[in-house]
Amino acid sequence: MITQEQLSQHGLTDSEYQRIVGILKREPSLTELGIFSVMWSEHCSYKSSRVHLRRLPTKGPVVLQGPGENAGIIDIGDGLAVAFKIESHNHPSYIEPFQGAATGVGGILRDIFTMGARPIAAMNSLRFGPLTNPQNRSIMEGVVGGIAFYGNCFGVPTIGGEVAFSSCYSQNPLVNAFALGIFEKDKIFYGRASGVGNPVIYVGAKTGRDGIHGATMASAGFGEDAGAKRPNVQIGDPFMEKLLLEACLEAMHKGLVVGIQDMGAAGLTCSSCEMGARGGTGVELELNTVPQREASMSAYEIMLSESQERMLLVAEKGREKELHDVFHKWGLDAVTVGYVTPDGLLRVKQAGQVKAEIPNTALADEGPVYQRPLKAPSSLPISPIELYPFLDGTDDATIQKFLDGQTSCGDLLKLAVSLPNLCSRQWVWQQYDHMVQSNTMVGPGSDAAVIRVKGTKKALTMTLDGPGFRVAQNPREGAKLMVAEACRNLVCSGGRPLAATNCLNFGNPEHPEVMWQFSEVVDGMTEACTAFGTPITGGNVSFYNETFERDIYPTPVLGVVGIIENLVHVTTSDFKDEADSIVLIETPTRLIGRVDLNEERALQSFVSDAIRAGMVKSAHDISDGGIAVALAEMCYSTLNRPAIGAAVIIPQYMDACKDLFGDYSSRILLTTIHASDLVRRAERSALRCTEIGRVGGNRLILQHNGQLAVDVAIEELESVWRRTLPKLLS
Amino acid sequence: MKATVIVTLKPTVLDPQGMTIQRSVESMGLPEVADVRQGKYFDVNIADGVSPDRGKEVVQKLAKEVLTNPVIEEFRIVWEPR
Amino acid sequence: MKATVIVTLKPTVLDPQGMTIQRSVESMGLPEVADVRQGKYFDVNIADGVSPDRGKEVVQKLAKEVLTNPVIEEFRIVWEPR
Amino acid sequence: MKFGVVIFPGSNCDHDCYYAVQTVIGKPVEFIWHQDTSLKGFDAVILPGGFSYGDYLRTGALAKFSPVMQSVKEFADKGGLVIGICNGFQILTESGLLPGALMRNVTRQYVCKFLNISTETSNSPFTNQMKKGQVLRIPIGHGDGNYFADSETLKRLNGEDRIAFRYHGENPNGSLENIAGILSEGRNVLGMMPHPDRSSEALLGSTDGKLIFESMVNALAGAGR
Ligand SMILES: Nc1ncnc2c1ncn2[C@@H]1O[C@H](COP(=O)(O)OP(=O)(O)O)[C@@H](O)[C@H]1O
Ligand SMILES: [Mg+2]
Repeated sequence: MITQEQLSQHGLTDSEYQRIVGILKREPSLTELGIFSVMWSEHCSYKSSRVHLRRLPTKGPVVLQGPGENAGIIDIGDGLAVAFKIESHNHPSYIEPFQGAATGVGGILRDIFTMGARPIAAMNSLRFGPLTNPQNRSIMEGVVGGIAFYGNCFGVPTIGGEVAFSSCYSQNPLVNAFALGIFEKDKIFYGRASGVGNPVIYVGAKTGRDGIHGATMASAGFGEDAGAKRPNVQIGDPFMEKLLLEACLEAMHKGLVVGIQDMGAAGLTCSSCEMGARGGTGVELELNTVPQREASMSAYEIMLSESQERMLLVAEKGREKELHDVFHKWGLDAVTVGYVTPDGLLRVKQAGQVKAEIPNTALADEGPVYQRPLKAPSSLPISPIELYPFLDGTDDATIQKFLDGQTSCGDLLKLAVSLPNLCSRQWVWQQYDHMVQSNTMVGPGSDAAVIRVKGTKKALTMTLDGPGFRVAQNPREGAKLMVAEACRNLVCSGGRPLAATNCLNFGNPEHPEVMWQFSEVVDGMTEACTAFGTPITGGNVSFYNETFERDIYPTPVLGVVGIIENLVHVTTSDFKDEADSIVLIETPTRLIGRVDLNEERALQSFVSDAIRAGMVKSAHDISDGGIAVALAEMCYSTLNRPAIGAAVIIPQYMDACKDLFGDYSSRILLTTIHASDLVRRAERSALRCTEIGRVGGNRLILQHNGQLAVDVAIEELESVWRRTLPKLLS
Repeated sequence: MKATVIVTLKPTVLDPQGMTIQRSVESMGLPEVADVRQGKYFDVNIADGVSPDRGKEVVQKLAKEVLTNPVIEEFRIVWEPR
Repeated sequence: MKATVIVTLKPTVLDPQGMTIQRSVESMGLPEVADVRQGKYFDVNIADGVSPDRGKEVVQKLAKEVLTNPVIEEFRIVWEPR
Repeated sequence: MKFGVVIFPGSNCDHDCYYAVQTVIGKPVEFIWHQDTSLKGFDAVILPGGFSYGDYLRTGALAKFSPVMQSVKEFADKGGLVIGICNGFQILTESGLLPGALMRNVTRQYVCKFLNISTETSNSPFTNQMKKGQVLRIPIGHGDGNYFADSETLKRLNGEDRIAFRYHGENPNGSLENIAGILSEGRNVLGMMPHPDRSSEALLGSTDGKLIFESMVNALAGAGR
């Protein structure tokens, strides 16, 4: 007899419980209740988001696999395909930053090699509260350390990502991990249990009482009792995962695998019922055969355990021996824990006794779907810093300096590049191995990362973008900006955007304002992704990002993957040679916090063509911090040269501060020796293109309105820019 | 005044290091080793002239707030006159 | 049969870990802590049925040849009946 | 002339080394599984970077028990060329083929970046294509590269001209005397923390690492291999 208390402990509503009874035509056992509760949790069932996600564009000429599998897959030519996805690990990373972030990386890597792809790149998008708060500092140190620990040991290069700070992320950091893998496009594996009678095989780490109810935890906000939820956190074992990767890929190539799925959230439960549902089959498990780390675990605990580094696969009947040999070679055990059955049921036995019997489709596909109420705010917020998002989360005194016009532009520039939202991220990415696998052409710290594809003339380029502040200002327009900027970043690196993945980090879906934000963001993404021809191939939703009733910014994070057809077109943002001309290209309409998709498209194809025509030496997208900060970034020292200066005349529209630091949409800086040609071409495509200065010297000199606005030694500026994070963090 | 702080993973928390050590010594011919769990060990020296009470207090605080991650670890203090 | 192996850095080898802890301790206002040195701690379980002598031998071998790097570390074994 | 790249459980630069030898240097190369015990037919053995056995316990500490290491010892004793890169260097010190130990970086953080090292001797099968003092731009990626050895050992290494590379400019990990790589007594075993396998192609940022592989090829050719 299930009590009210048990229901609320499992986060199930009365009507959901009635559905369960309706499906089973009887009362569920406690084990069955647990199974339903994780599969019908927000995290696994997408019950609040489904109705909206359906609107996303998911089809396109290059898409081989859209949403619905462990990762999306696109065709990159030469018989090759890439699988990629982004996933959040926000709640675990707040409870135990190091292990939470580490296991987040482990989870997304499993999603990739589950499909048969070898992970060749990782990125991450991070949000923290202001670093003036010691707790935020130690969360950041833990998160970055955990990502490095896992990715470095596993052997995937972490080549990019983003970090931003705002007070809404104190006590609710965001940790979104992206991974991309490559394989031959005819060697894709799916999470399907087919072939009645085929053995169901368990590989990887033993099952312990880890993270039981993790999935339901990820579906509830934090309050006073966050501490009480602590035992949920799992320990990551990247070495075990590396062995799993090699063993799984070897077994796949030997043709021993029929279907395979990682055990992520909701562990054995999720993997078995999803594989059964996708295969239109049943799955019968005998829990006594499941490798266990702790004594006398109940069926409930084994089914809901979230121990890491485990995979479930369905093998060819009769070839178990070969499979066991492959795993044994890698020092792993492969244990037969059940069989594929014809009856469509998930049947869980322990010592022969049936503990649960539920239709797979009821768990995987027939979860509740909610059309939650939406409520638009009476008016959109107007922020005094809407031109300067980088000021978000900084102190009022600093903000005033940018607003009251009392401070010289030179001092403002030094201040700007020292702020956490604009300073160098090297403290973060130098802890990541970003070179392993010897493909990294452009690593962290540029507009977009670039890796060559061995055996071809091609390179892949990728970036993550999530302008939380902009989206909070205007969810629909902010989402469009996000897509535009991500694509602009790829274009600046010489690439052509192909497809996207997304992670939607939002507050409490039971707040109508939050669901309105969610719906607006989906519509904005849909419009922009359609415009740029970058379908959404997958992603993840993280709700309940709130502490003490306070929701975070609506923070979608977009990952876009593009192709560079020829390695010679790889372009970086740093200035190359003395005397090169610096050219500013803008869309005719100047917008703040919004983007004109048609004009943006024109801008991007113009720059793409210029790069392909060999007219561009360096390209840099102007974003937060405006033209002054973008120019400074192009000056800093690189592997190939010391810091180099530039002399520039800032085209003037309004007052100096806005022109120098304002975050206007749709602008790109290029360097070239064909300035006049570029200007002529640009006029033809109705873009504003101006030669604004030249590379050279060791100072950054900006003239504005006939006056000397900035004149600073690059080395000084660069050291200010580099110092901030190392000074704040251990 | 000297103390030793021993920090170990909570008994049910997975210890990949210990597990890996155990597995590889098994293959190198020490099958008798049934189980290894790894922890941290700290020798702490308290400055001379600090009162025993204050010293105990300090080591307690150090162990609890610096040396131990309460989410996954537990500690014990051994007072060694050594 | 259970044993504990404690591995510490030789006194002549400087201990960056310990030093950082030392620093953070001062910054958090525990100046009484004069010095911290970090070592490793291993709980070793010997399979039942192994003779005490063989057990001692095994733990000795484990500590000497696996758990310790003689270039920088030294070890001691504590036999806990626990 | 045949190179071998050993794969330990947890090696993750094995394919990078393989690619550098096969595609960049253009010499025959095969993988060697850590449980194989025969190195017949190989002229040079590469212990690649990575996290053998997860770097658990100590970096390189558990790999030394892999069956292949006994054969590597014998191979080295017979004068075969052995290069250990990063984790490979750690494995060589743990298994006693090279003196000293690699401790945690003084920063206590893993660090991945390009830096400069200076060639301290051209008298070795790994450095015969460089001039003494020649500076190479090459990346590192490790958390335990802090080389330590007692003073006698250091004196010997210096006296016998067995220090192959030192960090030039910044020392990223606190290693004694800025040591980045050392040679065995017989000069046929090299251990180094920096990654020639990540710096042998212009598109990766440097081709300086290639000189090390080319030196090996040159030495083997000279020996009629
Ligand atoms: N925001 C989103 N946009 C598109 N697809 C999504 C989104 N969120 C989730 N999905 C898709 O829903 C499916 C289930 O997601 P998830 O439960 O995270 O998979 P997994 O259990 O493998 O991590 C995946 O195919 C994922 O790509
Ligand atoms: Mg999955």
